[in-house]
Amino acid sequence: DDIYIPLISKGFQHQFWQAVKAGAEQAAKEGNAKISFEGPETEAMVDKQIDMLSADLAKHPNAIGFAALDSKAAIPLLKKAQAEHIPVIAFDSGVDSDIPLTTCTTDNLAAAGLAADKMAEMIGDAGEVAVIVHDQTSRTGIDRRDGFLNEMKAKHPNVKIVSVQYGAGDHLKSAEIAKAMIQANPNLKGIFGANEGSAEGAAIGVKESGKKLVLIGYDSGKEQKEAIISGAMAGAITQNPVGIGKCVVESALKALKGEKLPKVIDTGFYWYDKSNITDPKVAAVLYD
Amino acid sequence: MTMRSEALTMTKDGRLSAMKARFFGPTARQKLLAFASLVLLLIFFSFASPVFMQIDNILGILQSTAVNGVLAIACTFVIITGGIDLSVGTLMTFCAVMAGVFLTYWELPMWIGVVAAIATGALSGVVSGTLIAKMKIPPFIATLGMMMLLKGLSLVVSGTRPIYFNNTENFPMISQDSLIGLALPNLPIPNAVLILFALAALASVVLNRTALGRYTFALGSNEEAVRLSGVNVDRWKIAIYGLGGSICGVAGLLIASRLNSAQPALGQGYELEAIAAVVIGGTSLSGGAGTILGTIIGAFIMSVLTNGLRILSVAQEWQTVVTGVIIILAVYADILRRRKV
Amino acid sequence: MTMRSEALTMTKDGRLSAMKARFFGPTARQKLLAFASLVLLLIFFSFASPVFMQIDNILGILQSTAVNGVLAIACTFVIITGGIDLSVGTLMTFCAVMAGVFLTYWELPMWIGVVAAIATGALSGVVSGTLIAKMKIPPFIATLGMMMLLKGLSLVVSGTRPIYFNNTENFPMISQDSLIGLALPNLPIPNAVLILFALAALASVVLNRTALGRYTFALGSNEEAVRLSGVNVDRWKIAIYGLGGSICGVAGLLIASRLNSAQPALGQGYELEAIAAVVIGGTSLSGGAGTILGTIIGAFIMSVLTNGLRILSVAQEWQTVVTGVIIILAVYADILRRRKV
Amino acid sequence: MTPLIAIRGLSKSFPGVRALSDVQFELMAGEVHALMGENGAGKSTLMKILAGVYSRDAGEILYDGEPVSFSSPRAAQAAGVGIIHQELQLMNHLTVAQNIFIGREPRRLGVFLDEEKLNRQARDILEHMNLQLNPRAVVGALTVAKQQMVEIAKALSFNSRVLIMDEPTAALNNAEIAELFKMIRELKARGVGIVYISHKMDELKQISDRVTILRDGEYVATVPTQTTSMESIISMMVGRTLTEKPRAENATPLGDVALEVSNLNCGPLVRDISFTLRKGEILGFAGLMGAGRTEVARAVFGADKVRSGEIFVDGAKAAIKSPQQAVARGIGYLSEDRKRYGLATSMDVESNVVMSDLGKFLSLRFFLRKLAIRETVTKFINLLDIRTPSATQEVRLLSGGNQQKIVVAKWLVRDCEILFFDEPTRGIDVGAKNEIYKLLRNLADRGKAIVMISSELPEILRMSDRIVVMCEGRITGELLAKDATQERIMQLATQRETLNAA
Ligand SMILES: Nc1ncnc2c1ncn2[C@@H]1O[C@H](COP(=O)(O)OP(=O)(O)OP(=O)(O)O)[C@@H](O)[C@H]1O
Ligand SMILES: Nc1ncnc2c1ncn2[C@@H]1O[C@H](COP(=O)(O)OP(=O)(O)OP(=O)(O)O)[C@@H](O)[C@H]1O
Ligand SMILES: [Mg+2]
Ligand SMILES: [Mg+2]
Repeated sequence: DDIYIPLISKGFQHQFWQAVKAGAEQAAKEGNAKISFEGPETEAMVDKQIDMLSADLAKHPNAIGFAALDSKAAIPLLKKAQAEHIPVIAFDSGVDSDIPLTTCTTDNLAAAGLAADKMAEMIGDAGEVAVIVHDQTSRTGIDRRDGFLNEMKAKHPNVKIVSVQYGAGDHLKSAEIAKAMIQANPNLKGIFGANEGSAEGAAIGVKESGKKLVLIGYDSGKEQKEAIISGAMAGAITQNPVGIGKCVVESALKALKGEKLPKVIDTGFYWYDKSNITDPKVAAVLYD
Repeated sequence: MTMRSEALTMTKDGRLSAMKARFFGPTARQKLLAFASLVLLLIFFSFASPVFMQIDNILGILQSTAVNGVLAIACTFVIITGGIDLSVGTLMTFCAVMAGVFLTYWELPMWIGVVAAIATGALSGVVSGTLIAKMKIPPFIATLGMMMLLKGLSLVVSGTRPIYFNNTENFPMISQDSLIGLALPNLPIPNAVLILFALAALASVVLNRTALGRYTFALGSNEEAVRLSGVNVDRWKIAIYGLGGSICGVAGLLIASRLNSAQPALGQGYELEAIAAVVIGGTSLSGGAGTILGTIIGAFIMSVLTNGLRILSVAQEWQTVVTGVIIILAVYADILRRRKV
Repeated sequence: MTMRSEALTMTKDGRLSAMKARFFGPTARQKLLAFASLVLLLIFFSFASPVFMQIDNILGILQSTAVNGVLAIACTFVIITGGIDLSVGTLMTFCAVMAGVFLTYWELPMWIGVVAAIATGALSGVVSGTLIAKMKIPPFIATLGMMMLLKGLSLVVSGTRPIYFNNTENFPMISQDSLIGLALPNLPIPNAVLILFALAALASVVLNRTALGRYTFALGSNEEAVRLSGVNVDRWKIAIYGLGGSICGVAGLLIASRLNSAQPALGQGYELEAIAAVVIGGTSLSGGAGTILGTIIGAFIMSVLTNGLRILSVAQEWQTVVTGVIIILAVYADILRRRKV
Repeated sequence: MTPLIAIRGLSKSFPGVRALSDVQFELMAGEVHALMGENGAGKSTLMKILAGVYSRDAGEILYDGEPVSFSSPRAAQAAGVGIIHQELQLMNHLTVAQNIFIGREPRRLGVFLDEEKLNRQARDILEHMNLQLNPRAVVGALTVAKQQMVEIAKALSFNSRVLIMDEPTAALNNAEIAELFKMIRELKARGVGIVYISHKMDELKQISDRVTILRDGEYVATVPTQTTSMESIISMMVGRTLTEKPRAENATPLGDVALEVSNLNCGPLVRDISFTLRKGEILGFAGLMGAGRTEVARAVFGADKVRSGEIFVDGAKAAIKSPQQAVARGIGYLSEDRKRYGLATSMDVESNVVMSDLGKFLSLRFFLRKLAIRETVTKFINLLDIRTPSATQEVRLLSGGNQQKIVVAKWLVRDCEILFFDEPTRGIDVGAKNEIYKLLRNLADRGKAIVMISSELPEILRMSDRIVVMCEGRITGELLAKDATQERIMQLATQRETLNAA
């Protein structure tokens, strides 16, 4: 029998998740395993994710990859997996429990902090900055927002965050938000878009408004890469979603072989801009 | 193992439906034909995957139907009046958040949280009903406005973060434990499912045997005639929306208990699923006709479909496509059936 | 500066509405009262923020109304027939994706992409119309099914990734450049807005001066009477949904051109905004009455509100609350107005 | 003796219409008081104000000598004022019993409905009215006539002190009307005051004590029925004297066969129907309620799916599967239920009138020719004397009779060769009725072939060249006009199959 490892992610339509999926598929091919990849439509749908986990458990998989939207809500099912000796590999953000054998993750807080440092550096460590986030309640949204905000507060007291708004990762909405922000804050020096849709939308908004300001993005994607090359975007943080996907499947396969796993596997994050975008180390973690 | 659990489920289903037929009014026998689509789906998925009919998966399906089923019951009343309620999803969330406020923030006993959630739902329903009955705002818009209002309020009240029910140890029991499991350890049907069925039975009685139910149908059939008959139409309408709201409160408790938390951002989109279940179950969107049994069947069609496609590991984008097609076909089947009968 | 641009906008608005009053049929004068809510919002935000009435922001509002306005026009036709179209948002996306397939994957000339998007929309509309007219599936369900179907298809066709229009240099011009700006450099109204207004004028002519428009109203008023008058009701209904679909195709082009990409995951939720605009504009959800001018005003109410709240940096959760309340109030104002007249 | 109801100086305006101005009216206990007037005279409006449906602009209403003002139908009903509305106001999805007792359901334990008792009480009422109606039957599946009975039963069940009947007999046949009159006399004996509105003049003498006449929203006179001649009542109504002409013999000879129906079957009420219709002929369809005449017309018109049978138009076999095809072959059908099947009531007069022939008013086959439409519509408004403030008035705001005229106008515009008129004069006042008769005759003289379905025997006898009588879905006989009498028709109309066999 083939080894079957379902991955339950936080979403599936965004490029980020598609890249995780691609990484997982790659690793699965190498390890002769079969995977499936599923995630709810929005990061608010905690119960849908639980249903997905439940359906996947019913398939009696060899192992499970799980990116919890709310780790506490999933605990009863994770306990069930444990009772059935199904190894659980957490990814993206951790599960608050010792059931997962390991967690393939990046530190979103630290990554967003790096974005804040870069932003401060580019605007001369003072001035007004706004933030467009994709989601007000999801872990990734909160961590990236708070990571950025906290770092500014702690290290760059002269940088003022004038507005934080949420655009659901929708390009059009994010573009409108960016325009309104620029309009409302004539002295705005920079915008941080906390995921692909937010960043790319912000880029459109900035372009339409005709202003020049420092735009920092998050995640990767064709448009974002081009914006960075053209200079429309100063740079962006990328996690390593392909690496995350690979890590999940590889860890699961190791666990099935009885290997011991570290508690956390940091897949890392990178700052990329015009200068290093072609650097093979960076290029390897970019995707579109 | 597969065979046994299959047989088991079938007889359970059989007995259940027999009970329901007696229970759910005189047109029930005819309505049982709505099972056709459901049975077809069940048969298809059983053949397509050996996993599908296993007891664990069946329990999973039952559990996953609970919330949508309860919301669909709430919608059924409103839709029979010829109205619609787009706020059921976010209202559910708001009720869950209010339960969280009472239980976690204020650390009150569990029963108070339960009452608070249901009362919140009823209150919000009464507001919708008042907008519709007194201010003559079309139900679609009144409840769309309420949907947004409640979505915002859930975030405001919760401070945009989940409220966990850590102080209330027994809270997860509402949905997750199994009273039946205590008696029959092989059949740990979660309480959420019991609550769904109990609520369905209750709703059916209200719909078919009480004045409220009578006016629900009458309003959907010809509101002006009811008014001219001297009935206080506004009051009844408000009551019906209030009832719908309080049922959403129950849904809020179920989902909060299942997730052991109130997730303030959740809820939008659930209304369409609930309405789809209602219409698949044969309730007419133009009002005047409908049954609770049909709604429950509709809700099961939705959740069996979702689960089955997952079990078959169909690519997610194709799941969406198939679900869209099946919703249309299921309603079409119901239309054909009614044309024949 | 603020004063001047304010005055400028006002006269422009004045001239526009005068033109429209003459253009948009005889009941237009009466309908102009629907402006009340819009004017109120404009006044409020002008006082609340000095930034609001600046020309740049006004242009931004105009631009941001385009997509929702066009979708709302599509919905207006369908809603006047007494139907509803929940698929407009995802259909828009699907049309954008199809444009991407023609222009980026197959590298065909731009006009073919434009035709393809609109034809895709028309085709999908015809499918919805056929489900509704021939198979008698209620519009809510038929278009809900189509909504899901199209959502899935967008992902399938695009391979779950955005399609960029890099081969088609002039593609962003459709929405972003300004023909008016060439003549009047101080007034660079983007083409998207021109397209919106041109489409509105066209739609208004179709609605008020053609057989299609007449049957749109008649179907909403009493479909059976129309059928018994010897009219081929099914054909007209399909045509109306087809027309709505092709207008969604235009919306797809606008959004794709603005984002210079077809974003396959976007679109759901846009339908509710469009429907809200239609109803705020005084079109009755029960069919038989409505105007394009009202719809455009409704769309502006929505976008002014959104923009204003953003300009004021109101917390997002409160934005949602306020939007919900304003939708209800705007419709209520319209109801009061009609009661008086 | 104080009158039960006294209305003084009552006025009411609708946007663009002064429906009532300074109207007075008086009703004594135990009296049947007829309210007469042309279509749009304001009868229904006056009664709706009395019953709390509309509010008044000016004037007072005294009930037992006390000024009252009912804010809702509920308040009026509680005070003992009941009304049977002109337009049916029923809940089609509910049963007969449920409709009758809506708002007053007997309950058990305060919450649960007592369905047994409900049905029992309903059966008692229906039996008392001598009605063959199952209390558990769903109202939507009943014919208009039976629905009308349900309305009456509902109003009677209230034990009101004042009972308003707005054209209660519009859909009833003679036997049913007799039954209703029996009920009315019983009520009268119990001291109930009854307001009776009808356009059937012969009913006045049978049932009413006094008549109040309205014209154009104004009070004209109140006269005792017995001592006043019908002619003078009519002349007070219309403001001029009408001369009712006897049946004019058909001057023009009949033309070729325009329509031949042979062995048509469609549901239980169209069984083996065969008849022919000639150009220039008016063919009357007589029969009791539920005889299936409407169904025959609908089947020929393609509105319902036909099981078997053939239809020939102008001698050629016609496959008619939809109203569209029927109209294309020159067949038109005026439904008996104008609100449900005849009019788009939320649209204006103009749109309705040109609905069946919009193609004629298009340029480039797509754009409306508004001037041409206005011209034609104005012509028909004048021709049929439709009382409307303008061609752009919404149809639902017109009085019932004027709505009926709009349906007629719609089919006149289409200029069909074969026309089915199903109860064309239902709810139409005497003056307008004459106009419609003239019109029908005119059409026939111009070579049109006409089927007139009517439940009013005098009308059938007066208008038809030939009469087909139906009973239970079959044609039981055919009479030439000169051989036809009311007795002969009734005999055929009650010739049931079971009796035949015996
Ligand atoms: N709700 C309304 N809005 C506007 N006009 C109205 C309304 N109801 C009635 N009217 C107008 O008031 C006048 C009186 O109408 P009403 O229905 O009382 O006439 P009626 O005497 O009952 O006629 P009929 O014999 O045809 O039933 C008519 O001109 C009608 O068009
Ligand atoms: N919509 C309907 N659904 C079911 N049955 C119907 C419907 N309409 C009519 N019927 C049945 O058809 C029968 C006859 O209809 P209808 O009364 O129209 O015939 P008719 O001869 O035209 O009588 P009338 O003199 O009233 O015009 C009734 O007994 C009724 O039960
Ligand atoms: Mg009247
Ligand atoms: Mg009839």
